[in-house]
Amino acid sequence: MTIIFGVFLLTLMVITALAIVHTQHLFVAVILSGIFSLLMAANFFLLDAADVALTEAAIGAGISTVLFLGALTLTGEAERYRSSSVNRVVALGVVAAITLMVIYATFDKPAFGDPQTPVQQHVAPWYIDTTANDIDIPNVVTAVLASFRGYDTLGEVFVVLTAGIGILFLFSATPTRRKKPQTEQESEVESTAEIKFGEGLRHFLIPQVVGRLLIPFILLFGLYVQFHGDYGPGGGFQAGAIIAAAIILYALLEGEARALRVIPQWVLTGMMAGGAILYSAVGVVCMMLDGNFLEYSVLAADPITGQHIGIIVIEAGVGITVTGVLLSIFHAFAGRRRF
Amino acid sequence: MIDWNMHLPALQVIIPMLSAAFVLLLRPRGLAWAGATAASAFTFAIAIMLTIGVLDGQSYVYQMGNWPAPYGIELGVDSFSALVLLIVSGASTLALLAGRKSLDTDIAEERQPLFYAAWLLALAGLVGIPVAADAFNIFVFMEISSLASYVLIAGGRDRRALPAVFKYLVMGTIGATFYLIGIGLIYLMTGTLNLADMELRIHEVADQKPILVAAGFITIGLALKAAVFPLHVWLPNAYTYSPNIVTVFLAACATKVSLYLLIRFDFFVFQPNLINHDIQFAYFLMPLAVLAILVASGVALFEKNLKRLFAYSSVAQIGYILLGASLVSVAGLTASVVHMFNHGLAKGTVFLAIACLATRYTNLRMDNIAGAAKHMPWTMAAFVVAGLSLVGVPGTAGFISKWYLLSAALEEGTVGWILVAAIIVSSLMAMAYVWRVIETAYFGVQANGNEPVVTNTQAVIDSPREAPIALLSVTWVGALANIYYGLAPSLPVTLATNAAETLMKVAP
Amino acid sequence: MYYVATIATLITMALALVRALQGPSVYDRVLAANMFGTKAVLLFSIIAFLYGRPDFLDLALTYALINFIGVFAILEFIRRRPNDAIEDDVTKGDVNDDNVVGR
Amino acid sequence: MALDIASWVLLSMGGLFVFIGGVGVLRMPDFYTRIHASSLTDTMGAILIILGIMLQAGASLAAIKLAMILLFLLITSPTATNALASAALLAGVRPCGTDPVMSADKGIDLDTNADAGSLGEGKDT
Amino acid sequence: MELLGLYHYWVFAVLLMIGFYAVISKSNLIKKLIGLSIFQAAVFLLYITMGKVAGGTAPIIQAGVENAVFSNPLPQVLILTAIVVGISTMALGLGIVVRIKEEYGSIEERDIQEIDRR
Repeated sequence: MTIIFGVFLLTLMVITALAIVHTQHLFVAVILSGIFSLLMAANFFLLDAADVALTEAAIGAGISTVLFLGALTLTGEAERYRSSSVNRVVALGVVAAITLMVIYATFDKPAFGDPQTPVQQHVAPWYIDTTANDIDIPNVVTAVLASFRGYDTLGEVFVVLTAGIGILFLFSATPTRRKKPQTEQESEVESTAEIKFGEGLRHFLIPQVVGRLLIPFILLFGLYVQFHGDYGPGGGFQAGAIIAAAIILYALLEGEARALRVIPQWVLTGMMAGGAILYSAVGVVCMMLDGNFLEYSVLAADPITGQHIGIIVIEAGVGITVTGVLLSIFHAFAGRRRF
Repeated sequence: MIDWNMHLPALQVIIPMLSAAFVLLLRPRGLAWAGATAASAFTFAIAIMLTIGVLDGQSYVYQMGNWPAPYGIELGVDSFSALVLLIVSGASTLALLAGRKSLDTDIAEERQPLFYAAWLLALAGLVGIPVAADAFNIFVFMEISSLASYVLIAGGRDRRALPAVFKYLVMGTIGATFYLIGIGLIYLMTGTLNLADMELRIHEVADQKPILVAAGFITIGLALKAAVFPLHVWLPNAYTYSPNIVTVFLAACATKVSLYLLIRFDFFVFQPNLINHDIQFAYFLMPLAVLAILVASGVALFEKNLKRLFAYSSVAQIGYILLGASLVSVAGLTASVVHMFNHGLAKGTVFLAIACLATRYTNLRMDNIAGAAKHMPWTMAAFVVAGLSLVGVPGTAGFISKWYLLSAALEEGTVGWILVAAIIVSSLMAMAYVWRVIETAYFGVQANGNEPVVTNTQAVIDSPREAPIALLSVTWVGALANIYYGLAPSLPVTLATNAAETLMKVAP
Repeated sequence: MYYVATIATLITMALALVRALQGPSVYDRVLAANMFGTKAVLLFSIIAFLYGRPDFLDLALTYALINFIGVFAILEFIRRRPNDAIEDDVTKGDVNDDNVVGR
Repeated sequence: MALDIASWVLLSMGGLFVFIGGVGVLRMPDFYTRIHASSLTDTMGAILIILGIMLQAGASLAAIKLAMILLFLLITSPTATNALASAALLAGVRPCGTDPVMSADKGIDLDTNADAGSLGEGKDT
Repeated sequence: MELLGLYHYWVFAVLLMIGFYAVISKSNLIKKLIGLSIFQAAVFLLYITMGKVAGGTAPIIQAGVENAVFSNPLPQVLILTAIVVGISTMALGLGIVVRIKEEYGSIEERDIQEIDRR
């Protein structure tokens, strides 16, 4: 039965994707891609990937919609050209070739859900057994993420950090066009933009009250996801996204400027770097204690305790960096004026 | 006592990565540059130590978190990766040493910590790939290096840098995603991500369709990243409009790392196991390589902008590297790997010399730099040396690799003669475009009198003096290295021969 | 037992999707997206029980939070954009022909 | 057993409400009636379904979480629709039947969009 | 059931195609990025699908499911990483688009090429 639910959701997903590509209104495309992410998350959930579904829901549907909207505010929201017919033919040709390749590959693929495939037989059982014996936390995904493949996760944190650095770097440039004298009309537009700028939804009473009420709970829930990651779905990435979302909510309600006053940019930059440093520091400490890089077992007398300590600390590092980066990116977009 | 020698592969990556996070926090002017340069130099030192170790016959294998190989992530360094590590960290260090003044003019002071942090992250990503022995880990580091290089290129002063970066971002992401699909299909069939383990297990399923498709996806994805003709369209603009010093760094090593990966994947994982893979590989890549060499050299002949000219020349040189690999022989691979090193050296020096020119000439159009040699004799002399090396004149590093390439091609019989002809024709074309620059710089006369003139309206008036001493001396280090490795090529050749023999599974 | 509710939720999601595709105004689409979100929360909670893993309710909770924030982000976006037109069916308009280029 | 039957009834009723809400959103003539369809049966459907699941969960952490989810939906869903409706009203979307402006509005908008557009682009290039 | 199993892979192929088509053919830069995100999402689906075991459950070993069959945790870990990488790329891409808009006044590839040619 669940497989039929899956098929249904997948079909909805294809329809949504087609609509996203078809519509010429970017705002609509963004809303639809929010729905697309959500369908994706539901599918992941049906396919037993609770952690991934949580991430997709928090990052794909939440944060990325916010970022796209932030960008759309600055760029305008209508697509001006249909793709030209030559372009379309070329694109369809390339795409058809690749699709044929992919479909060709589906034959010979092991059947869906077959437990006898190499994927299920070769490495996976080892992870499940070893997690129970050597790490002793219930969530195997967290164990693989943080310990067995902790180096990947370190790299991932640095990818996020790079994105944060990139956005800050890009937006630290003043547009050259601004230096030119403005026409009267333009400056007028600018001044009205300035009045609107940064005041948030302050004049909407009900959202105000409800939002303020909820923010502490969201933060609390974020912390729960952060530290419950060993036991259930969750962990640093998801928690970072949720905490960032709570503060984004604050910024939406109270306005950009006030949110930045509560957590100024230098704190965010510190968080970006700090989380990454914390993570790598754990690895270096392991080296100092005569282990390999990221070998948490040496952190305590008992290897299992060591693993627990290591995983908690690095997850905290991940959470800090992700929060810092996502908020920096959000502020960079939301605080940018239209030019 | 901790055995640091054992930890070298890990330190190689961690040091630039960790220092990137610290550099981000350095506020005062100049400190960020100093920090980045120190970290980069340290990385270079580790690469040298690793190379010495490899030459001593030591093999480096490192298990992250001490988890055994197919389960945890493994790092490994052999001759091939050691050579790439040398190129990457050396290019980064020299570029940083040279580039302080040049970057100060390109990047405003308050943006510098961000910029240098991105630089170190790009370095970390680029050294992370050759060190890694795990397919997915390679993807992660590929993304670090790509994202960071997008940032670096976007630092260019010209606004055309932005569309160039966007194109690079889109094509780079497609390439990386193709790679990811390929890895996914292989994982589906073998159940492992570790390269060595994959190599062992893949032959059981070698004739199955997903593996063939995976080989295709990985080859195309990496070819996109490596700017193999005709997937090179992102490269010329990205190199042209990025800050000059960034061009030095990226031109010397960014595409090399993707090529390294392409060669490693194809030869290490697929070649010994997939039936007829060598023929498919050769038939697919050899025409592309020859086309790349001829077409890109042809475009370079008519290009007006100096940086763009040499960007196209890079596309042609990538063709040479690929051509060597597509011969699927020890000699061909040796040539290809040696050329990676030599091209990095020559092209890095060329772009350093261009950076020297750029400190005095804001506009790098060909007619604008006419007579530059009169004002900047040392710069132009270094340029001549590097240019000759690029062409492959005897006595320079470029000659060595061309020689290896020619002799490898001659082993191939009839096809070999066509290849030889292509190589010779393109060398002549290279001669022509390098000569065009030299001619303009030495004998050219500015349109209105003898003074350099700026066509760009808002630019400052050019002052025809020599480049800053730091930049110039590093340029000369590069030029002398070109001569040194032309006369005593044992280091790259030994490493390359070892690499080729391991890849082709020939007992040394 | 859970199947009836699951199927009803799935069908409603499809209906909401149709509304989101049809428009006609921006607000209809936002409404549909919001409704889609709340239905997804229900779907997640039901499936968590269907699979016998009540721990996965975290997912539903997360989504309820995110959905709320998403709607506010959209509202803020609508408020901020330069002319708050209720239009959005440029899709069918012929505004986007190639001849708009030259200006 | 009685518990199972009760939760079956609740879940089915909830499913019915949810479905009616969906049909309403699709079939109602204008934005405000759609909001009505959406939010009203939305909350009702959510209450019934989650109560149905809660009966199955018994007294456990899951029940508390379900209660949180329900509370959350009951607070946020009306807030969101309220904000949405007020935004729409401020932007000039008229309830259907009061005025034929809506379709006219759209026509005007399309026109303005054609030359000046919401992008404000014409002046920049 | 056999065909329903392959359905996941086909949807992967179709989504890949849709996303890729948008990236290649669309002139609008933001639309390209949206296409890119669909393209990447398709790959996520491929990985997660191959990790699923029929009758299995999520690899979180809790009371009540100690002896159940667990789906493969490794693809899930990889995709967790890939999702975060994807959003990072997307954010950076959006940043570049915003800067392009500021410098060129347009986010259409065609306009930008036009302006650069002048």
